Amino acid sequence: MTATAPVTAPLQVVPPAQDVRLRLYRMMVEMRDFEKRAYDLFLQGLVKGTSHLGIGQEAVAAGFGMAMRPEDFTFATYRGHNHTLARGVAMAPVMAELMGRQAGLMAGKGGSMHLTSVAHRMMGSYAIVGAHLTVANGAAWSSKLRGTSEVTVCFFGDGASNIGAFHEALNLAAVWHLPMVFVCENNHWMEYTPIASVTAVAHPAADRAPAYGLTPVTVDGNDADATYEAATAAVEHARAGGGPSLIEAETYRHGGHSRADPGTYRPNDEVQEWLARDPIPLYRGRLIAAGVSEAVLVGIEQTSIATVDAATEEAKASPPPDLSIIESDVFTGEGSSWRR
Amino acid sequence: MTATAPVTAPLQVVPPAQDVRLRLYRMMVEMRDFEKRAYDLFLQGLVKGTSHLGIGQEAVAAGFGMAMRPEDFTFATYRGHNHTLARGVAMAPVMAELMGRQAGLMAGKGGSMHLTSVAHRMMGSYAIVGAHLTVANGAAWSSKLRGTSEVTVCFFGDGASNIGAFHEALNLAAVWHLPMVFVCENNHWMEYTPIASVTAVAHPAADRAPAYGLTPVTVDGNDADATYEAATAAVEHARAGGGPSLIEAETYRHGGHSRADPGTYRPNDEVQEWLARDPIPLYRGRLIAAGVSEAVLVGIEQTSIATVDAATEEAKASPPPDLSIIESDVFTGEGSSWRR
Amino acid sequence: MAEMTFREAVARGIAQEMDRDPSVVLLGEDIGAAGGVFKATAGLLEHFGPERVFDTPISEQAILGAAMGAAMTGLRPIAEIMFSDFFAVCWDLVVNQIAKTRYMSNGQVALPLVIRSSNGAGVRFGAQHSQSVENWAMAVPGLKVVAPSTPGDVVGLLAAAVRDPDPVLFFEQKSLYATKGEVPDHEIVGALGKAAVVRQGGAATIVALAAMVPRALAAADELEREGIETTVIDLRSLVPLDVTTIATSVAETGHLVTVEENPRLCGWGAEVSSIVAEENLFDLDGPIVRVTTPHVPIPAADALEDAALPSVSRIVDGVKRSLQ
Amino acid sequence: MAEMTFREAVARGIAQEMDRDPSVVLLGEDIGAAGGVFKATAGLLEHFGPERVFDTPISEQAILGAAMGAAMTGLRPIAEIMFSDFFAVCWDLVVNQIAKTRYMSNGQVALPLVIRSSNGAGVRFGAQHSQSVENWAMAVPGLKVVAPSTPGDVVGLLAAAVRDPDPVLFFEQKSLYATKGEVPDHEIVGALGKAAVVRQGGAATIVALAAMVPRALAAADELEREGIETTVIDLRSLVPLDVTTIATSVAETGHLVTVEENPRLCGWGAEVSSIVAEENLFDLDGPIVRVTTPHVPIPAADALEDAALPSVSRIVDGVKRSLQ
Ligand SMILES: Cc1ncc(C[n+]2csc(CCOP(=O)(O)OP(=O)(O)O)c2C)c(N)n1
Ligand SMILES: Cc1ncc(C[n+]2csc(CCOP(=O)(O)OP(=O)(O)O)c2C)c(N)n1
Ligand SMILES: [Mg+2]
Ligand SMILES: [Mg+2]
Repeated sequence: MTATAPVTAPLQVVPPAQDVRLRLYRMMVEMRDFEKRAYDLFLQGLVKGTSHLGIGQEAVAAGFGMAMRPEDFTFATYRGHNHTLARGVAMAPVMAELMGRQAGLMAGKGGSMHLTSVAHRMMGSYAIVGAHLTVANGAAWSSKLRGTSEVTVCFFGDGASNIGAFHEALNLAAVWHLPMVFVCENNHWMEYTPIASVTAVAHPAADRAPAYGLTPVTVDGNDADATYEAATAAVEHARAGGGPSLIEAETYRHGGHSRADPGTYRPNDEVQEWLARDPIPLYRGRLIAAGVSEAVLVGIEQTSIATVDAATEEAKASPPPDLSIIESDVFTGEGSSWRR
Repeated sequence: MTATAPVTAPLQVVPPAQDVRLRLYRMMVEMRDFEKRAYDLFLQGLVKGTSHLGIGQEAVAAGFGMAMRPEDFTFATYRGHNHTLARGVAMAPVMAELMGRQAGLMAGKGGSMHLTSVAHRMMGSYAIVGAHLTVANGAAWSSKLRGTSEVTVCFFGDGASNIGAFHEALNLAAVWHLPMVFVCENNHWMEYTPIASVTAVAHPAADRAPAYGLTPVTVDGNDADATYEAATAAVEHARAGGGPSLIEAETYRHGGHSRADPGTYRPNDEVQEWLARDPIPLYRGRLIAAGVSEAVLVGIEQTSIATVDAATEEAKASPPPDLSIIESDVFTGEGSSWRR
Repeated sequence: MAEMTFREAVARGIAQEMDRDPSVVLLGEDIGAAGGVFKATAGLLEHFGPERVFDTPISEQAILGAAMGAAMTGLRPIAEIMFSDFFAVCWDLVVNQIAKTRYMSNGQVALPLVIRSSNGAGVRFGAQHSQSVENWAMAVPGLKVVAPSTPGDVVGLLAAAVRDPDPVLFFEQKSLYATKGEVPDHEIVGALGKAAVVRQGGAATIVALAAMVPRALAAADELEREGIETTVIDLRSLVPLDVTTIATSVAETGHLVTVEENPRLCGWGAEVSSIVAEENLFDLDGPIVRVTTPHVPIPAADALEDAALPSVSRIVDGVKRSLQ
Repeated sequence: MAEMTFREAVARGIAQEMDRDPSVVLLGEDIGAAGGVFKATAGLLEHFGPERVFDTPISEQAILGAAMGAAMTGLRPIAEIMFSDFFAVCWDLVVNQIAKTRYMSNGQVALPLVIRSSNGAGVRFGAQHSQSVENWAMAVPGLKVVAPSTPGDVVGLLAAAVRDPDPVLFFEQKSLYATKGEVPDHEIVGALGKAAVVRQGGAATIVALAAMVPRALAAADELEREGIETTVIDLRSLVPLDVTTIATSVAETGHLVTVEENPRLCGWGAEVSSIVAEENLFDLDGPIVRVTTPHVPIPAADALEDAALPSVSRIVDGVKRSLQ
């Protein structure tokens, strides 16, 4: 019934260059600060509805985001704030979207669970578990048919591995040899139920890879060097025409599933074990050990907070959306009109 | 693009007892004669709509049917005539159902694709690919909760292995340790498309078994001794509380997918190779070699034809259904009434 | 008599039936140990044990398949589909299998099962978690469809649904979970297909369902202040549909307004309207007005969501239009 | 001008658009090498090659996901769902993803795609292969819904659907595949949302769709023999809905009858009826009659199926009832 032990990634043979590592660190710190602020705003009643934080899972979003080129496509779940920021989307419109403001990334029509920024090739966050794996295939198929070298990366949770759409998507991607990277963020819980209690295999994604003719890959999802390395390999494999990959990144969410859920259903020692492996202090320590100065890191951290502060103010300053948009964009150029 | 070579079952260590073998032969012959007649009646315009024949696949239906106890449950697909007969359902109501007559097994309301005889624990034939795997689980779950030793056997095609419901059903059966036997009749074609061209693995079912913590099992689906042995092992494993099995029986349909489809899209040498391995002459030869007299076999064959003839006449004698039943049995005891 | 919330009433209603009938079992995602994401099944695992309450993987087709197969073979399962939007991932089990199997088998197969689901908007969950889909079910022969508006009706209609021999889809409007009402302490068993006249008035008939019932009542209050007395009917059940209660009221008032959360096209309001336009046309003294959400997905932002749903003032306007 | 079957018109319409626009691609089960189970895509693989015509596994969610993702990124896919009953296994992709993504993204994402599907009864395929589900789609905001009744309209409306910037569900009534009609040789492009008045008469307005159009015309012939002249409107498109044409005709005739293959509850006939009951009530001189299949699954036997569907005589009766 308890979650399986994480697979430790092999020690890096060649660590990423220092500028890459600093960017990875910056990304993770910004994600963390952004989401901590979102949580505060939720408690203050300024973020309405629901929101699903990826606190603890930043090394996955950062490692993959860093390995992608601007022309590549991202598909994410409702737990998609970090993946959105990883593509370079500015914080203010994301924060404003969480707050239901006019300046929101989708002007408030989508909400936290559906962050989308086509300009950044962040092709959407999807809230029906599993569905977007099939949609991501479509982008990859299109890339292939259009003769481009774009790669599509699709993130999903451990729980998604048991829904039918997962199976259909993986098989089609393999048969059509699509430039796809499927990334299962195995945080060991699907809402309030441990994945191990409802899954026939220990590694919900990796143990299914052979069912699609794919190689099982697990990676330490709390180690940004490891995720970056695995991401680079899979993304470039896809770009080179090698077909899809399925990667299982073992990680953990520090908080609850959504909103104010305290996550108390999880065994305390499990939580403590994972908190001790928080990807951000872990990476910070590694950078210091590699000779990065404390001042550089503090600089990153201070800039991050300032960025989040500014984004928060900008979002707060935005009014609620104009009600006229309720009936816009159901159809192209025709609003919601269904009659002639 | 061509279908994978069938896996040859290991030579029987202990062949079934002679009376079992004779019953297996009788079942196969009756199935074949029944379906050949159904096809004739289709060409005569007496079987309306569609029907999907299992000619060539009888050794699967017979081997499993023989291994089941009366209390066990069967779930089948639209290609379910043989599985229905294998549970002891009389031919006449099945034929009458194909012909849309009052005496039909479901009085004409279901048709060829939905044969059901709850009295024989033939729990239905289902025409949406994959769905019934999940329903079969429910019967097995119920057997377990009710503390019985009933086993559920669910038949499906190779093509069904790529639909989401397959994945969900297999995982749940494994997690809940259900008394289920999933039988994939791999006839190498899904309608007009070869399964190998749309599937990421060579054995669409067996190669997926490990994804559900199950052992891959393939069996020569044209050898009734082999299917009976595999069936007995899996059914008794389930009955003993050993949980589900997934068996891939390699076989071939001699004719087209449905109705008057001549099946000409298939490579001729592939068809010839499989016709040469027709399960019925194959088994007949084996029985003769084992010392069964020609007269006994001819007796079985003549009785079979006589039974089919009688069933045909009985079905033909039945009038069309009374139109009043159109509005019965949407709801229990209330017909189709949706208003108060 | 105890005051309880709508969500507590769900657990109370299920417990009543599980106590009575050992063949009633529960399954769904996060319904056991966690007591459900809306806490509507809180305490049931503790009380009835893991032999009768089952947490499932995220496999909605497998959930409904298990419920169906179990119902075919002697159990009375209550399955949860966490949000009614997720019916879309298991719609085949609902419409092609569960709804049709009794009919196709010519009555050989009975399917006494209940599928509960949180339905509707109002909690800022966005377009994929806020739909009202009860009319998807209404359109499919073979399904009974229920949507209570009060804690008392939750208990009574759940009992009726569990005891019914046919599949019942039980919609719990999620904006109602926190609302409260009095529920008698003894066993309660309601009846499917009986609407409740929750307010009497001669000027017009307002027909509403689930979360629209309190809104219709608020609109009736407002209309009363302007001297317009209306009848409010809480439909409670779409299949069976209590056509008699509606027709009787329209014969008295001559005016009909339907109020539903559904988007504009093909909702149950259209069905009710067209029944009256076919069977009671000459009772009408004015147009039949449907108040609905516009034909749009539900937007996430609070300001947008509130403005999209039928409001008290839109209902008031609708009644006035019907009185033209 | 050439005479061709409805099924040939499908292939002709697709070929016209594939010839014109290289971003149009096809996918579905058995559509390529086999030319489709109804032979409605025969010859397209040969003509356009495997770079544009794709046979898929039996994975309807994967099919529609692929179509959606491709439409988001520059292609114009035409996906086939072999039987419209199978929409139930991929309904999530249709209603939660394809229908809502443009809206949720505030217009960032465009989804120019077409989903074709064989729809309806009449060929003795039983309850899981005979449903008319066009109103399932009509009820969901974000989808356009088309169902032609003639080979000429097949070509024109397919072209319009492919060129439309939004998702279009294109229903091909399977009992029409073998029917024939004249189709001009030059490029044809129709318009979504324009009904066709296919017969003029002052006594009543009959609104029909797809396979019910020829039946409505046959009923009109029969009524004419009794001296009752009717207007028959071929709706052709449910979204957008040509309310203007219906309302104009009802204003002239004062009587409305809808004819649909759908089971009784919540079909498009209810929507049309309730629009008229809201917007044109005082034009009516009699009840609005809906002729539908009863609220039952479609039975398999030929005798039962024929009796369940709206027949010419039931349409005739319906018109007479509307004239009361
Ligand atoms: C089809 C479907 N079923 C159920 C849900 C409700 N739900 C939302 S998130 C979630 C848990 C998902 O777990 P996992 O895939 O591990 O992702 P995580 O939330 O851990 O990131 C569930 C059950 C849903 N959104 N969609
Ligand atoms: C969900 C679904 N998709 C498509 C079909 C149409 N269809 C009916 S049978 C069939 C082929 C099935 O192949 P397989 O599973 O190998 O079974 P076989 O017919 O060979 O016995 C298809 C595609 C269907 N009935 N259901
Ligand atoms: Mg998880
Ligand atoms: Mg096959």
